Amino acid sequence: MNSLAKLLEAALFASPRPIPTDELATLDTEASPAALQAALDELREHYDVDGHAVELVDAGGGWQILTRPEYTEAIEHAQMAVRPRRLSPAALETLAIVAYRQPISRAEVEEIRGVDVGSVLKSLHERGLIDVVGRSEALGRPLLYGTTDAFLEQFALRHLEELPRTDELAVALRAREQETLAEVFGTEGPR
Amino acid sequence: MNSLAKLLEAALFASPRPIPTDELATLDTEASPAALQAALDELREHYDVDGHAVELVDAGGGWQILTRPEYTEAIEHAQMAVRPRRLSPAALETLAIVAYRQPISRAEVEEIRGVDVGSVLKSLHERGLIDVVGRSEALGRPLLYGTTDAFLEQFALRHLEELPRTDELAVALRAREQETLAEVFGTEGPR
Amino acid sequence: MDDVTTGTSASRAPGSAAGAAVGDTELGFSVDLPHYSGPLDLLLALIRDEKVDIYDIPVARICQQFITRMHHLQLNEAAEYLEMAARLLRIKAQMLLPRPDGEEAWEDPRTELVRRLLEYQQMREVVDVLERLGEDRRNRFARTFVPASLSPVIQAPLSLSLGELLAAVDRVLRHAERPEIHDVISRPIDVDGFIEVVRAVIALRAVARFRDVVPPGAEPWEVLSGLLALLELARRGELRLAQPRPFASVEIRRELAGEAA
Repeated sequence: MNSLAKLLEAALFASPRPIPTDELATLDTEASPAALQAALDELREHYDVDGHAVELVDAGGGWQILTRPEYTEAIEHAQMAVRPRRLSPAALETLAIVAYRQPISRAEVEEIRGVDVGSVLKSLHERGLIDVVGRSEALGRPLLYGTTDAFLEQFALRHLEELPRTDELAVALRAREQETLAEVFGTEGPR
Repeated sequence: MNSLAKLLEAALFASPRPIPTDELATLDTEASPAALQAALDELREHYDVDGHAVELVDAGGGWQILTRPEYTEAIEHAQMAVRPRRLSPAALETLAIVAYRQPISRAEVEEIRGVDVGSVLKSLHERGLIDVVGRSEALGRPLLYGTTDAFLEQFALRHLEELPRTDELAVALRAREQETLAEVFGTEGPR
Repeated sequence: MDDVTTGTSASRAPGSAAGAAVGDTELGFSVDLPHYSGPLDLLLALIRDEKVDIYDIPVARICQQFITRMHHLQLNEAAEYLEMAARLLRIKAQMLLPRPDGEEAWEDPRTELVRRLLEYQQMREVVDVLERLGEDRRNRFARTFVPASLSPVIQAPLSLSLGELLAAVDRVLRHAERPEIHDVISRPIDVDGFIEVVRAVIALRAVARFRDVVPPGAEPWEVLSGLLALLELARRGELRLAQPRPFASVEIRRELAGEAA
């Protein structure tokens, strides 16, 4: 591949969005439109002829490198076979608070946990366990989080009410009392 | 490229994070570990020999396709992607201590650095480089911090053992620290 | 600690000779002076610059340099640097004490400091490694654009049981902080008591100052009581308060008329 084609490959790979042709031109201001088009063609042909699993596509408002559709199924399938991951204690605690106090803002979770929970909320969100369910009327109108259907699915629950003893726990969390779960659950114990 | 190499390319292209070898293995459960390694080698060589702007890197807890450094400036200049900001010396010092002494409390980090580290820990946590991994049994049950997978990725480390062992450093170690290190890198292994 | 605070803040006072001198050198220095990430960093830099043995630090010299550089960098306000300066001064004093004769174990007062410096130095080596690795990785981009519908990502399923979730609830409940409740102890200000103090002071001195009435480091209720006592006595005509110029300390004088009355 020529050097402009390589530069295009790097930029298209690194960009978080498709890049229109006129923006690609800013990568090398000395390259003519014809040279740019030739480099794009070279890159596309390279992926096609050389048998890569990716292809160069002009769609979605610009150029992007995409995985070819025939690999989608294999990747999806692999997802099922991957060794299950456990959540970290920090993520579990945050998830528990969101589950029992939803809708809840990040600041409220932080008040209970005593630490920043930004990255934890982000990863729970990426995992599809929580989602933004609205905005608070409080100052700054912070986002409110709640659990998702995937969360229920994870615990084989039909609806949130099936979470054990929601009210007592919610009250306990709200009051931030240092009661142990045993006291809250009494004889009904969770396990 | 053989079909396994292509499948690996598709999966690696689709992932924003490094993929560990054992997860790649689930893409084709019939492929032997040797075949998987051969396919990874083929893919890496293909990128190197064929003059691609990307390369296959084994770092950050798994395999990842990354752009080569020579294109970074042009891409950033054209505002198609932004490099993460450099960490401050204070943040790096704190991170180094957490990496070697994890799990470690804020007070213990402050003891070594000789300064308050509250805000530094907070920003490292926000950047996802450290996380709360538990609580100490010490007075006040302080939070304990450890490094995350994102830490490994940001420093292109396969695992924590790739950091120089403290007895390899120019400054000699105290016996007690070696014990701590043994605990960190002991049977439990780094995260 | 107190000595250091007073010493440094005095030399920074605007207009004072020492302050001016420091200010001048700052202009020449500030460009080249590196930024230190803490007192240990500064101390280590001094040891390197002065080419002294870390195991045999000339404490008096290093201490002097430390304080001087604190001034140049205007670090006087930073508690961490002050604490280190105080520590160095204490070690310096301990080094001056006569050592016990003979073979008896003499604990070098520098031992703990040396230990901390070595530990810190070691960590700085790791920082260099991290910096190099991080810079290399920073210059490579990973793929960030992953359209979910077209390119599924391998993501491990979760291993998560209800028991784990409830155990997490348990931890949250046990560790959630109790609401902080402060006991407020009312401490009535004692104007009458301070009136007696003021009377005793001005009986002894022709001219007194506020600090003669309220000692430095007094608690707020004492400062308030002292101030109110002075105002009350001035109102009663027992004393006169005067301030020769703005911001000068207030002079307290017996009111001769009041005395006569």
